[in-house]
Amino acid sequence: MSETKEIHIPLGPSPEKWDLLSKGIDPFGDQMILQMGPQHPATHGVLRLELKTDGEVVTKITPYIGYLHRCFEKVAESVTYPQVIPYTERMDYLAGMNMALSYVLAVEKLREIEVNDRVETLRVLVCELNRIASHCVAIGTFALDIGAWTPLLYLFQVREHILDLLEELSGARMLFNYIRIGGLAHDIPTGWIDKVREFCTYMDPKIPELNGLLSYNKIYIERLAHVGVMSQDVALQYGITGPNLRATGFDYDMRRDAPYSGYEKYDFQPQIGAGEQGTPGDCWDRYIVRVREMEESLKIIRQACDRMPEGDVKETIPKSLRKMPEGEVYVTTEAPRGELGIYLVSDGTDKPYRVKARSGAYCSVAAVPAISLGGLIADLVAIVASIDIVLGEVDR
Amino acid sequence: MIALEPYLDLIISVVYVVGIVLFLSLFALFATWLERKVAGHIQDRLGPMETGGWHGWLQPIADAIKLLIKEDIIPAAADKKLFKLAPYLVFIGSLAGFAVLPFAANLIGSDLNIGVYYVIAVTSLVVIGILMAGWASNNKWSMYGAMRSAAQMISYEIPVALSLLIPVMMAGTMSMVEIVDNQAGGFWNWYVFRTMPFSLIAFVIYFWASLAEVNRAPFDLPEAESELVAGYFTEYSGIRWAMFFLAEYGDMFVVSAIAATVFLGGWYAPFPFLDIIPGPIWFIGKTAFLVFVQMWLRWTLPRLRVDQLMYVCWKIFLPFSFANLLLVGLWVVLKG
Amino acid sequence: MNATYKYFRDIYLGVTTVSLGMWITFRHFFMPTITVQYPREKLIYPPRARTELRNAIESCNGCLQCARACPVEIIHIETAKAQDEDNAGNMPDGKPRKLLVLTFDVEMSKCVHCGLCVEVCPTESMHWNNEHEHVTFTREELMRHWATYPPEEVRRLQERDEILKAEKAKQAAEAAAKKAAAGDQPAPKPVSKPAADGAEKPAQPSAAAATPAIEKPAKPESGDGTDSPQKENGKEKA
Amino acid sequence: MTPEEICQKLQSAGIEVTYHDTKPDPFLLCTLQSYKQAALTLRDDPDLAFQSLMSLTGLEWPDYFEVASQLISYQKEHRVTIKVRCGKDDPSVPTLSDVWTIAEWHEREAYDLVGMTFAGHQDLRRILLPEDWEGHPLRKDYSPQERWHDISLTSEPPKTTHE
Repeated sequence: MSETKEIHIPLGPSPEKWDLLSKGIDPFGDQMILQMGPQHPATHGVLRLELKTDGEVVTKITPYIGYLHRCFEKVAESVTYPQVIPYTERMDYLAGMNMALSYVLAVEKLREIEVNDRVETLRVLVCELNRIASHCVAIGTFALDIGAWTPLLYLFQVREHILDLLEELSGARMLFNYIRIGGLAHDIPTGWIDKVREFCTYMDPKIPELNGLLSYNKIYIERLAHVGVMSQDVALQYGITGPNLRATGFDYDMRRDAPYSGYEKYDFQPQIGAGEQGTPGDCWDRYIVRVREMEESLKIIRQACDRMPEGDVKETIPKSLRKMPEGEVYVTTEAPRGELGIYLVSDGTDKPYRVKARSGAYCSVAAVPAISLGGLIADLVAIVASIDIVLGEVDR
Repeated sequence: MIALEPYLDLIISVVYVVGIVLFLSLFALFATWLERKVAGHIQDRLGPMETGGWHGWLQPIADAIKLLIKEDIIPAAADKKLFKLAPYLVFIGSLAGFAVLPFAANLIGSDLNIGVYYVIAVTSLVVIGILMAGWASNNKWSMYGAMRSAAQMISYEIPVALSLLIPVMMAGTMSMVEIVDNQAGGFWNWYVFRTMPFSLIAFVIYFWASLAEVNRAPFDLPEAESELVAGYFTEYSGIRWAMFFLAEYGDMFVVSAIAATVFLGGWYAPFPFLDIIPGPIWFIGKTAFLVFVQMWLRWTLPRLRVDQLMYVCWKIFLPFSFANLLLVGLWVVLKG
Repeated sequence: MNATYKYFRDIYLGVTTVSLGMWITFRHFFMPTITVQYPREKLIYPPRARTELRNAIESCNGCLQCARACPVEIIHIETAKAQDEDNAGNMPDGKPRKLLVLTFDVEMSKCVHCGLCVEVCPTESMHWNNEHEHVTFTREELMRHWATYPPEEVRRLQERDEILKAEKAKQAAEAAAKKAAAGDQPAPKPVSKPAADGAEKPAQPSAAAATPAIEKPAKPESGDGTDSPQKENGKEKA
Repeated sequence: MTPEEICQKLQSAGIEVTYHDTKPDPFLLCTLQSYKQAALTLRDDPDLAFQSLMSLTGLEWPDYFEVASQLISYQKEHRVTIKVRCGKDDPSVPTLSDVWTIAEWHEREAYDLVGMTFAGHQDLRRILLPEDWEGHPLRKDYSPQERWHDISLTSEPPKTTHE
């Protein structure tokens, strides 16, 4: 962990440095280089931030990523179209459904497959369930980084409920491989919808409890308000999407403004940050947007349960994906950590020619230096937690 | 037969010291178990359940054995002498506080007439050990932890001392035993309730500031695991690490015991008729309750930032303690 | 005034929100816990749970579909054509068995539990066994061998299969030659294709099988699958 | 606006760009000279207003390298893909990092994985792979190096039963 470079302590100032010193500028670079990560409790996996610190004040940040690079794009070129799906889910392993959905929609668009209403509704349902599960981890680890342990465990209970539901549906708890090209792997088991409804009623009091325990806790607000303010300009320059973009007060949600998979049929309100406790776009806004998004997802889940149409979920699964039409397609969906864009190029064979995954977290990491300079180390920890990165998605 | 008479004091002292060290170790072991149980149940978990049958009560012993037989790693670049010395210094600082804790009227290491003053002085020794550990580790995170710890502990000494002054002023003595004796006869005589609301405020300030003194959440910045990995004991392992751990829990006991002594009536029961239960049980019970509250707080609250920590100390606790002191002083004078 | 108001409001908020938080955690202190004490209590897995792969070898027809569907290529299958002398028996659906499954190895240590192999299996011999407690000390132990043939038998069948293949290739070549003789444009493709197919497969087993060393592994270690490759490696070096 | 209209708009501004109506997503192809100008126009023209760069991908084709960028305008609610191609002998493309900051990282990734360079890029280092990695993995003729420092990169074939 410790950096081998020595702290540079010059014996005496040279004349030009003396000049600077007399003007009140510190000429020595009397600063410490600090390696935060790759294995650091607050970097959510294996992110390395090289910091230059002046006391506790961070004056320079250089992020290094790639410690979890698993060559998704290379692997995707060497396996067939359906075989890519398990790999997509390993990008953002906290939201496998959302990852797979993006890829599957891309292939379906390429192959011109129209899925029926039941498939769309079920996809929305599982994606929203997974979004809640993902936000639970995001918020929980955020609280953990700020020093509050207990909310993490409470939120993991919620997540556990969701994972149980998804396990019953798909057979796995995290890497579902449930959404398939042209349909779904299984139809729902009997009584599953009722269990989802039960979960909704279970979930309802959890969010006020979280708000009491954490969101409006004075210490928590003090730690997050006015910290790591991301302006809309910065967000757009860095291609920030999803909850981080909405937290800056930018009212854009793909699910409402560019609906896919039938999201236009649901009534929900994208949540935007308003600077309630501080400045718009600060850490607290990024936090509360996620909390409120869970409530909105719950609304969507209820509606999806109510409108669950009849149909065959395997109806449109193509018999063979040997021959794909040539062409290219770019599909984005609203994943919990920003838009996941899949740029898929097909050369007509059974394997993709090129798959590029544009992940929200990648852009968020890139924006860390822009929003956290001049803060304290503790602020940096809060910021890294607030942009909610999953290194699997960053490095792919 | 050798005349024991001249050595009796010495023998009693030695026995007492050995007893205190044993008590401290046992308490720290028990406290780690309690901490995990409290954390577990607050988080809807069970905590340790396996070792020893009933609710994993032997878990701390297993942990202690594990720590004892672990490899003691000293970093190559560390300042070896200081590195080895630091944990003992921290431990001694915590242990020395026990000398004046009145477990009962006659169960006290030494009834100094400046008992309160002694405790404040001696618990400050810990900061030297921590600073030493952070420096000697030659690790930047440790260094940060040590610096934070030094800043925090020295700042919080002041509200702690000012709050302790209030019962001292009311009792007119610094001797622990006398302070407790002044609170005899039911909980309404305890100093925490004597001059409502001033002494209550003093008690609250003391309790919170003492959390910072012992580096407990929400003031656990020196060992903030999400920021500084493990703060000043990042590089420690095995028995030396256990020393820090022991000292932390010992400190928790000491500060809680002082609160119990000067504010909560020490070894006296809340109602006079309950005084048939021996004093040490009341004393340890009150202390353990305060330790529990410390744990409860830890598993509830997020951590403050360095500047906010200083803000709380200098801008909230300090003015309130001063005002408190002034008003209580006035009260004492008026009462005559 | 404003700053003073903020100062006291901050203190007020601090005290109330901290108390609220403590009240919430205090309530949880007395709530029933959710811990499942694992080795003693166990959760029930849903029927679809993807746990560990198992192949019911008696109903496996060796179609290789699972090996092709696997995204991580952990299923290794070798088959040989069934002959009358084998008494291969019937498949569970009553049809005669066409392929003998000589090797059916699954590297469970690399399995990603995606379930694609289970879905494509036409005979439903590939399935999840609803067991997940397979802890081992080595990775080799996680290699699941579902085929039941002893090694010497496998070698014999492989050899026989190669001979059959070579014969077939020969016949095909002769037929092609005849065709070529009959027509004037010879078609090189049908000749080269089976030849290439045949050349690819026998290359490695025949090297091992043709040498007299075949007796050696057969005598001391009967059916020890893990040792024999080492033997062969050593032999190659020598 | 549809991509076709965007293309006409660019052409009317005197920028050399062609419209390719591929299926399912069309794209605009810029020349190396017009690429930067096109990007600036796309960002700054009030009718186009592409505020954000969503994705930038490097591709290798048999004869040339290609960079495909997906842009989005939240204000006008349209998206477009622009592409530029460069020869294999001189795989250099003008950078977009001074147009959209995030292009810096996307271009680093394209450099790292595909091996094209970006003229004018301030900080063109590898991003996902280690600094001293050999080769660019997303090239079609890539084969991984055998060792990296002391780590063997070739995996042993698994031991199956009868081998």
